[in-house]
Amino acid sequence: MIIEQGRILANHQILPHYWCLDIIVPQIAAAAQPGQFVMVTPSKGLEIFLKRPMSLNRIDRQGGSIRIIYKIHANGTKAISQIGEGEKIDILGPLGYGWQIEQNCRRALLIGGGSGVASLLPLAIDLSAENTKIDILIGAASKDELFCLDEFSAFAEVSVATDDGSFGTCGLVSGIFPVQPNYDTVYACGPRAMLKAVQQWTEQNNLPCQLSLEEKMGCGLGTCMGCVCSAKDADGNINYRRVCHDGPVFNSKEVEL
Amino acid sequence: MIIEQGRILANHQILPHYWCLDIIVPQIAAAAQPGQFVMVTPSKGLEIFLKRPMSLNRIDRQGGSIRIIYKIHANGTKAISQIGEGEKIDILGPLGYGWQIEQNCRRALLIGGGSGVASLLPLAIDLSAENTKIDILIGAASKDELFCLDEFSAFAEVSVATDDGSFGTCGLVSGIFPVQPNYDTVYACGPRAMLKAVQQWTEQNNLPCQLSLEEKMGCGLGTCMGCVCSAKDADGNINYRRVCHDGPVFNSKEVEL
Amino acid sequence: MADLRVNLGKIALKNPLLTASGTFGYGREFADIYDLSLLGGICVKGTTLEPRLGNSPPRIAETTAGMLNSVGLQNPGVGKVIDEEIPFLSQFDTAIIINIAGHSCDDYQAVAAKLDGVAGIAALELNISCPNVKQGGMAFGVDCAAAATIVKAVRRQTSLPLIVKLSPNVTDICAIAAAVEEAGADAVSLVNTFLGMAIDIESHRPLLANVLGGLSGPAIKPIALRMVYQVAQTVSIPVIGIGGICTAADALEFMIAGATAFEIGSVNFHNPLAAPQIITELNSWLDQRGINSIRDIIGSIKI
Amino acid sequence: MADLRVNLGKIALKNPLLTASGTFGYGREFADIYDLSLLGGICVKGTTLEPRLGNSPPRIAETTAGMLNSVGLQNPGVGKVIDEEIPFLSQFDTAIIINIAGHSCDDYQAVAAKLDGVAGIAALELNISCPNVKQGGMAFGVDCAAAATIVKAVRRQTSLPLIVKLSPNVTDICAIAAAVEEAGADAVSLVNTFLGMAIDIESHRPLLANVLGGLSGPAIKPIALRMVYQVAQTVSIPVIGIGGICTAADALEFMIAGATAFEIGSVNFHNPLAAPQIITELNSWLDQRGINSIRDIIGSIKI
Ligand SMILES: Cc1cc2nc3c(=O)[nH]c(=O)nc-3n(C[C@H](O)[C@H](O)[C@H](O)COP(=O)(O)OP(=O)(O)OC[C@H]3O[C@@H](n4cnc5c(N)ncnc54)[C@H](O)[C@@H]3O)c2cc1C
Ligand SMILES: Cc1cc2nc3c(=O)[nH]c(=O)nc-3n(C[C@H](O)[C@H](O)[C@H](O)COP(=O)(O)OP(=O)(O)OC[C@H]3O[C@@H](n4cnc5c(N)ncnc54)[C@H](O)[C@@H]3O)c2cc1C
Ligand SMILES: Cc1cc2nc3c(=O)[nH]c(=O)nc-3n(C[C@H](O)[C@H](O)[C@H](O)COP(=O)(O)O)c2cc1C
Ligand SMILES: Cc1cc2nc3c(=O)[nH]c(=O)nc-3n(C[C@H](O)[C@H](O)[C@H](O)COP(=O)(O)O)c2cc1C
Ligand code: FES
Ligand code: FES
Repeated sequence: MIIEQGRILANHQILPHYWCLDIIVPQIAAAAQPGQFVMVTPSKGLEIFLKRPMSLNRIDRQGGSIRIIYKIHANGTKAISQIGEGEKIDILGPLGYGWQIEQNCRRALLIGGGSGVASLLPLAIDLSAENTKIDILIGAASKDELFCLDEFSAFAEVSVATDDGSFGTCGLVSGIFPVQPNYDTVYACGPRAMLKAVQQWTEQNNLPCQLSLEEKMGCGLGTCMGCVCSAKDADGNINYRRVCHDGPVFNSKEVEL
Repeated sequence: MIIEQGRILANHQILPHYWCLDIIVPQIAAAAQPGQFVMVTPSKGLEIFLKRPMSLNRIDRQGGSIRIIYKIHANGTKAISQIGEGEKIDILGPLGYGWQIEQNCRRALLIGGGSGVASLLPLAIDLSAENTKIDILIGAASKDELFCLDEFSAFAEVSVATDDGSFGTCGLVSGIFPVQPNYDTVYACGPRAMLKAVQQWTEQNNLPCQLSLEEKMGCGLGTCMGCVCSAKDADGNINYRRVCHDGPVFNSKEVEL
Repeated sequence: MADLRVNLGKIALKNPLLTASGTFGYGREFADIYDLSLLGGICVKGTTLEPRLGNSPPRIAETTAGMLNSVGLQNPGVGKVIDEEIPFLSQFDTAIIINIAGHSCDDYQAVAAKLDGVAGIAALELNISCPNVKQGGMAFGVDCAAAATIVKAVRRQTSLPLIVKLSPNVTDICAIAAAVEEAGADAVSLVNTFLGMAIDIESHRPLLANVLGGLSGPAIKPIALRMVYQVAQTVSIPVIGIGGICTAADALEFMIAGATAFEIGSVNFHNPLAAPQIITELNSWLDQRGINSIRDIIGSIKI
Repeated sequence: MADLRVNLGKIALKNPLLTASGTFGYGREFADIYDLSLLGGICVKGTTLEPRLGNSPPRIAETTAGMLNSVGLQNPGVGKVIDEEIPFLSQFDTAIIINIAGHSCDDYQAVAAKLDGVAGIAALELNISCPNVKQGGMAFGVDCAAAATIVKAVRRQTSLPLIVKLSPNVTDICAIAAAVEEAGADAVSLVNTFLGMAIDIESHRPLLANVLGGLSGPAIKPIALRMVYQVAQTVSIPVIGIGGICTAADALEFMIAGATAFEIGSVNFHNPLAAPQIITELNSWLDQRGINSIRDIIGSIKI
């Protein structure tokens, strides 16, 4: 793990509630893997005391930069949106255990909801480099919360569901889960309710599945035991595992949602 | 007293430790008197919780602006120095009881030390409009702490003492107090030790004297009782009076330093 | 426009916002800035039998997201408050709450007796929690028996509703709250300031002349909120929440935790317009959610 | 290069900076970032007899200039700590302090007994102040007699220096400090976290699943500093200052107030490089002022 002073290349609004942040962090970019995340320092000073976890949406190893797509939630993300081009901020990363690409994964289904869609793009890029055929299902509240569609379309067959029907199918993303799924792996990142639906559905259909979880974080490093999720070990015992260190990506069979 | 959202006209460094801030606050400028001060909000957010008291160094009633000259001390003044041109900040003012110009004040002596010099300029301007002859003594650590000399020279005979002798006489400003003073009023603003020396000297020489005091402030409005100084009432009883409300300018005879 | 009225026992408030003692003087300075009739109520500066000089300056120090004060109850004494301040405040349509303090039980009783029957007072707030004077009441506020004794004594001297203001500098604030309820308090308000200090590392001296002072401001909010929640679970009299409230959202946290009303203190220095702004924000927050009355928020915490 | 060495009773530290329990795990993650041998010492995560699951998530909430946690002593148990963590930490030239906790006096004794004679341990830090588990020790830490009993009991089980970590959630921390000194503590460390809470106003639910949690970070510094100052005036054993330290200046305030050493906690999350940066800053602060030894700072407060 690396602490790097990143220089902001760009930080601009892309949708009513979403912003896109490009940061030059050559060492972190060089080491980063799909599904990993970084801790972003929202502002100088102590008022906003903790760093914010943000998934990697793009890893540009050659350009030495990473991209983050973030939703304005409350004070931390608001502060991040106020960081100007050229400014420097502390970035800690790459962190966590990311998406695992099995050998001979011929067909993959990616399911993203809300800001969780961000973390699927580097996965899609790496999968397509392995010649995996990719379908992607995206769920959002409305068309105003959809991003990266064009980028995904370059590698994947994209289907969209919006709660209000303003784009794609009307309803939850679970409404567009394929009826006769035939995938080597399912990858999902999004709100807990969506992940639960994916967990159930993949279990019923006996599909290998990886889930990327979110939890409130203290350190992002694995030291504070703040970010745990409930998990079963090999013997079926319940245990708390650290989302920042043992995840954010878990085998769907391991975690209790 | 007025709360006005001020727009920053300019905020730039003028000396190694000093900055100059021009703010458009038409209502405050219209009401302001020499010797009064404003409370400046150093930054958005709650980390720097209290506003900072700053004397008026220029009152431009026509232009609707005020000028402040401030020394970088610690986090609050550092934050103020980071406010950019065009930004908006909350200004509370004009506050306090300022310099009193007696009728028929033909000769006045102004004594300033460090950042306290700032508050004497509007006084010099108003006195000179009354055709008062003004001498001004300025004390500073070194030539790197001297400001407004040219502006004062337009209205006054200026003498300077620096601790390190890098400008004017070497030593404390008390070293250049005139030997046979002949003034209708003495006005002084600066560090407590300097004010003490002025208080003693004017008492010995039987000169009417006004002192502008500094004390840590909570509200700046007179409500919190945070900013008191020790004062004698008419009967000689000791009492605590509010620097923000009963001062910052006091009759030298009233206050205990 | 949501209904912001709340009842603090017998005291009907037009809204739950009170300004906290010591941060609003006797209202004169703020009356220049906005109409005091907007407020639910005003708790005036801690008032003692005799005029008090207070502690030596410096009395204020800033800390991260907070401040220390060691004012030490400087006030003109209850006589002058009755003659000059209460008549001034009575012009406004808002609940006037007189915060009282003293050295001894006798002191408290005498102040309360003097205030009894004075027109225009909605309630007394008994400050048994001032950390800034040796006998400023904190000694009473950290011991159940002493707290009960003083509440009983003052209770006998006044027909006014009696709010008892609690100190957070205790192991078990619920025990103190229960003791003062039992002793006849009509409501409790909490918290007063936390005893704290700050040091200038260059001079090796405390930043306050008094060495110790009371910490207030957003820094203390999580502890104050916890205490309000615990006390609201314990007593059946109304609870007034105090501690670091800066926004309507902060105030709502205290009300959800069980406070019927709340006081805003140091934020009056940070932002002198805080009170009217919070009242407006409360209104629109409720309206946006279709909540008709703020009374539906009180104690609505879901565990 | 100023002399940063301090003696915590029998424990010689290369510098006064210790990392606080629960904020540094067993050092593994920070060992990737800098050389742990730079540190004066490491207080490991609260260790219990059996492995502990800890509380349900969410366990972390941010507050203004601070944070709440309700981790609840999740740890692998003392056996695994002896087998896996202490050998790892022993590679580094720094004082290893094992923070121990338990449900009962027996628990504490058993953990201490298991650690006695284990190579590589500089001291035990007895956590009688964890607010996050029902019997996590805070009950012991808020009562003089209970605190003394447990210290005496543990004292009999170990030849290691015994640091007792105090809770700030008390009326009179000096009384507790005096009681544990009397009972055989070699040093006291203070403070642990303040019991606090935060509420999500939209859901009306506490932000922590455990409802209450411990407040740490710069917000609490003024209160912690006051307690360290008061305790340093009371006891004659060394005092370790803890609470909101983020910079060398903060650390110096605690040392001026009487602390021989200090621990940094949540700042490790805010800035993972805080420890080496503070050590460097301490050095240059002393050098710039021509102070040869940091020991000259301890208790140098001028009143
Ligand atoms: C591994 C991981 C990757 C993430 N990637 C992204 C991303 O790519 N884009 C994006 O928009 N969001 C992402 N999030 C969520 C993002 O971290 C939160 O939305 C953000 O921290 C909210 O900060 P705030 O100050 O605006 O909100 P507040 O609610 O004020 O934050 C208060 C505290 O809660 C924490 N918090 C709040 N919401 C969340 C959450 N959903 N998950 C974890 N902690 C939270 C904050 O970190 C902070 O400590 C990710 C979260 C995790 C755990
Ligand atoms: C009436 C008045 C007029 C002033 N006018 C000027 C001016 O024109 N130019 C200028 O450079 N300075 C002036 N000062 C001093 C200025 O307010 C302080 O230097 C400034 O507040 C320091 O803030 P800081 O955050 O940098 O320092 P910190 O030491 O971090 O401030 C911490 C707290 O102490 C208070 N404080 C610190 N020093 C002083 C001080 N000397 N007087 C009052 N409060 C203080 C701050 O307001 C703040 O609340 C004036 C002070 C007063 C009382
Ligand atoms: C400068 C100052 C003076 C205070 N004086 C009093 C007082 O006289 N009586 C009292 O009961 N509380 C007094 N308090 C405490 C406040 O009323 C309030 O309980 C405390 O500040 C916490 O609220 P806050 O965080 O909103 O400021 C004072 C607080 C401050 C900051
Ligand atoms: C996430 C977290 C976990 C903690 N766990 C422990 C613990 O296991 N044992 C203990 O004695 N203190 C524990 N503490 C308290 C710290 O060691 C320290 O006393 C407290 O955080 C105050 O210091 P700070 O303000 O520098 O963080 C924990 C603190 C945090 C933030
Ligand atoms: S955030 Fe600290 S262990 Fe995961
Ligand atoms: S600063 Fe509040 S009374 Fe002067």
